[in-house]
Amino acid sequence: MRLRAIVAACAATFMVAGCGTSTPTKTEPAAGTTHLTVVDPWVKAAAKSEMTGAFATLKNESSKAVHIVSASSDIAMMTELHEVVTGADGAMVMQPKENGFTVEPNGSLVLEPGSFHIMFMQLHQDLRPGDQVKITLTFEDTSTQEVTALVKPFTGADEKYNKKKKKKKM
Amino acid sequence: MRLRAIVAACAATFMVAGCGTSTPTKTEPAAGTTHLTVVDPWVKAAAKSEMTGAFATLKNESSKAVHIVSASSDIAMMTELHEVVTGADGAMVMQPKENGFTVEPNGSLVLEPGSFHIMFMQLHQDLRPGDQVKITLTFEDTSTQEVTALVKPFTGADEKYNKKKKKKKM
Amino acid sequence: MTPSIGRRHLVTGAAALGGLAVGAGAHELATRSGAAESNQAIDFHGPRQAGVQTPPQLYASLVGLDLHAVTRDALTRLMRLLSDDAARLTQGAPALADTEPEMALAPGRLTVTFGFGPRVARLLGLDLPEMPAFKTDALQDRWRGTDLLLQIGCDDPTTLSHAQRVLLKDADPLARLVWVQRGFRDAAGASGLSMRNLMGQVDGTVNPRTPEEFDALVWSGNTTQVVVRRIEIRFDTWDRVDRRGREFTIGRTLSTGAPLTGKDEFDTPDFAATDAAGFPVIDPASHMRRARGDAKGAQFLRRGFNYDDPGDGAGLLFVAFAQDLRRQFVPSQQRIAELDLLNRWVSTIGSAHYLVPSGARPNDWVGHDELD
Amino acid sequence: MTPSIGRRHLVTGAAALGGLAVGAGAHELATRSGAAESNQAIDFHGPRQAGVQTPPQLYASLVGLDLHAVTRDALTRLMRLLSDDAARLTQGAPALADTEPEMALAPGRLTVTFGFGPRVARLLGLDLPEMPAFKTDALQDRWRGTDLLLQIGCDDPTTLSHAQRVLLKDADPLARLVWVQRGFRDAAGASGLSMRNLMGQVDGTVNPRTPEEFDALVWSGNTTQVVVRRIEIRFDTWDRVDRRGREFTIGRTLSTGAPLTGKDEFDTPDFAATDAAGFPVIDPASHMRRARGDAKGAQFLRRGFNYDDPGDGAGLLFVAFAQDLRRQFVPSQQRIAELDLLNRWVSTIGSAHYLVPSGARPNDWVGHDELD
Repeated sequence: MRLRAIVAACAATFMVAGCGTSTPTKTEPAAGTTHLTVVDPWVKAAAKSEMTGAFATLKNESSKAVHIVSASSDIAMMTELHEVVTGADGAMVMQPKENGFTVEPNGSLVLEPGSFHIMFMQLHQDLRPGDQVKITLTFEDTSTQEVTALVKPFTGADEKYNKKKKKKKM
Repeated sequence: MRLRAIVAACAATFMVAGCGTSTPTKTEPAAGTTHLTVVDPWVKAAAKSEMTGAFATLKNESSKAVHIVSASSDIAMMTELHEVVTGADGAMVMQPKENGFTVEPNGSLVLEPGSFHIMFMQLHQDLRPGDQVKITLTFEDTSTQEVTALVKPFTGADEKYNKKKKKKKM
Repeated sequence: MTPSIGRRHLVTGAAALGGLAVGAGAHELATRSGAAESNQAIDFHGPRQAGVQTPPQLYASLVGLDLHAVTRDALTRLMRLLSDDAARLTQGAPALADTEPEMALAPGRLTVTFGFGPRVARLLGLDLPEMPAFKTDALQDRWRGTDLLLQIGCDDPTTLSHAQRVLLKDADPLARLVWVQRGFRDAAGASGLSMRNLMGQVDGTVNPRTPEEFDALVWSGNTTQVVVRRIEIRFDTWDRVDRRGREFTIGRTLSTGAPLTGKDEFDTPDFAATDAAGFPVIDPASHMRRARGDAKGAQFLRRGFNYDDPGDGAGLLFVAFAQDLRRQFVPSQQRIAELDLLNRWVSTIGSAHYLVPSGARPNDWVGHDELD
Repeated sequence: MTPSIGRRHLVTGAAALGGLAVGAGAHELATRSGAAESNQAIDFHGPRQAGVQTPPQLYASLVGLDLHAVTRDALTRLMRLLSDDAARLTQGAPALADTEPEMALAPGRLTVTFGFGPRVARLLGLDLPEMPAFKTDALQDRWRGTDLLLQIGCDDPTTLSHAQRVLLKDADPLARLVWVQRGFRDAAGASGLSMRNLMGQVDGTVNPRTPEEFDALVWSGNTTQVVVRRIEIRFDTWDRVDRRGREFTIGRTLSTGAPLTGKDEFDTPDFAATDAAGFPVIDPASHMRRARGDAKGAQFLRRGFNYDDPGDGAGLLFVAFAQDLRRQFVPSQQRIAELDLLNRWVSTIGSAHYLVPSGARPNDWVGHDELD
């Protein structure tokens, strides 16, 4: 079913290629309760009205499961917790994760392109490379945790900079 | 007296800059007696009718002194054993070494630019880079030893070869 | 061609155009075994940036960038991105969204040092002296000063290449690449002496070496200044100068790097010593004599690299760090421009200078102190 | 300016123009202390040239030269000179009349391997196949085939730079420099896998490794053939391909280099394996499938280097040694030119091929066997 899966994933144009999530830095929450350690949070740059996603590794260092029921941010009209599943026809489909994300006791959940992620739809503003995005995670008990994620560009390196190339300002 | 010395040495236009004489290869004599081990023999490239010099390290591995009384080669009208000495006015002067070269028992004599060397005058032919020159050393007892020396060019490396540069064929 | 191949081609093409969706987690990364002992990580975070007091690596890429817009907003975003990349890559970890995460795993003493050029210094109200014109300079616009300097140093050329690509990709939306100048030094441990440049000279003898000397000469609080000069060597004529002529020009013995009045590289030169004829042993016009500042506090850190670019010349990437370039570097360079035997064989064809801002605290970025 | 300075300037000027006279003996050379353990010398003399079966060094300079005159006389003289240089420099000794003898003292596994191009092969009546045109090639004249190849490999970039300068100075009267292509690999010991190229791929997995494999695939008596291709990578679009797309294109897992049907880099790929939907796990158009020869004796030695030239692109210096390029390399390249998913992101912009003559006996020079 890989072929169809790839085709389906292509529809999700906000997603980017590859990502190493090995991790030297941790972002401690700026506000709210600390349910999880959020490692390597980032958001792909996108223009106003478009959609994009947030990615990170969520580590639960406690002895009980942690349930994220929703996420929100000022940057977008809609924020959803998404999963990618194999549909009845064998194709992979992105869809809201109905019961939210569960991070097992002493476990971790990787949010990454093509898998679990936080999806922002109808952005209120451009998300420019180097901006920081605040995301609020809401847990089962209605407590919240705030995460600050870096907005990463995704452009090719300019290997032949001496030759003329059009540049866009962002 | 260094100043004058340098000026005097400048007159010896056949000589080249620097030379490492550390030595991985030995040239065994092709003919004659083996009085000496001749290490790293080389001759500077030069055009017909000009003069040039031969350089090497002469090692005497025997327990008695070896005396070279003369050298000869087909390449030149005249071949002399030269030394560089400090003259009465303090300047360094090149001159034929009257009693030839002496290599002490278990010692060695370095023939190098600015010091002892074998000098060829009025070359019969161009000595082109990569040519080989046969030199016959004659010893006190009239025995001889033949040495084959490589002709080395002395030109700068062409660091900017993409720019046009005049080239001479040799 | 079978139908299945055709369909798959379409898929791969779509991936190329659309940005396909599946990433690799850290768990997929192969562990590198047998890493060389020298494959160390240098701390990125700290009050001062790495890459100054750090012993020089085998290779360096100096990258000059111009901001598309010289604004606090653009600079902040750029420094956030590049600091995040540098913090990870220097520790042997992939950058966020790294497309070749495996190429980040051998840090090889990677350091990334950032400098702010004159336009940025003015924007931030930071003190960066003007660089006067030196009469011997033959500057080419392609090696001019820029808004930003990235000094990327590494012992592993593959890691260096990857780090440079990551940094340039992230810089691309905010800044334009003006130049890359790549250099190299002796292999670590190959010589007990200071670096030997391509003229055969031992280079950097009077450098500060102790932390106290660095504090006195290089650091101004947690910042420093750096000048990058591209010095081309005219080898075609230099090759015709013999050893005595070279040593006379430099004022040092080539083999040991010792002053002509001494035995060891670090011996203090005796400029008053004369030979039998009454001439100074070290010529007053020799490079060492002219470059050397006698005043206390006039020395600075030379941390340069050789360059040798196929088809584009060879020479020295002179990289000097100083508390105050005006007080330390400029007088030395002015003496050289006035008179130096070495000028016959070298030309400075590029010059750029920068303020090196303080280092980043953990979870922060380089330049935050200066931008606040 | 004092009179003495003025006079001395004249002297130094004369040295520059006239070629001054005083040389340095070996006794003046500083002993390098603390040399790295890896700073080994590789034998130069032997029946086969070094630099083929030698484990690749960290850096390489590939140098293409054209003879001013394609004659036996010129070739003999050139090979005498360059062999003499290489014999010394590879052992950590200065060349004859070396102007920077101290820069030769750290051999760093230096090897110099010579190749003879088509005009030289014709001159000597040696068998070197014509290279057919491949339809995907986008060859640029500046990277064309030449009369001679010097493959200079070294772990120390300063030693490499010096060796290249010595060789080019000695070649200058007899040959014209056409190009230098410089490349690099992972730092030695940084990875337990084969070299990783800049696309993140593990490269060279099916290489011969044992002496028996080298004898069967690479050596023809004491000679071999080599093809040098400059393969530019289009990173701007490759960067947009995700890991699954990349692995699909290559046919291997990026992290481990294993075939998509295996776990380990050296696992044999199972081209018949299919997934649940019946598609081959390794796509028939994948690079691995297309490049790989199934016939016995169809493999060859890939001993390439990455390149990344500031302002002039990045990619792979594909260097392949084979007993017979026609039998081993050409069919593989023809399959790739016909169909290979990877072609979308790479272009071969340079191609040159050479016969690698047998090695030199002590006191002899490379090519003597072929010239006799």
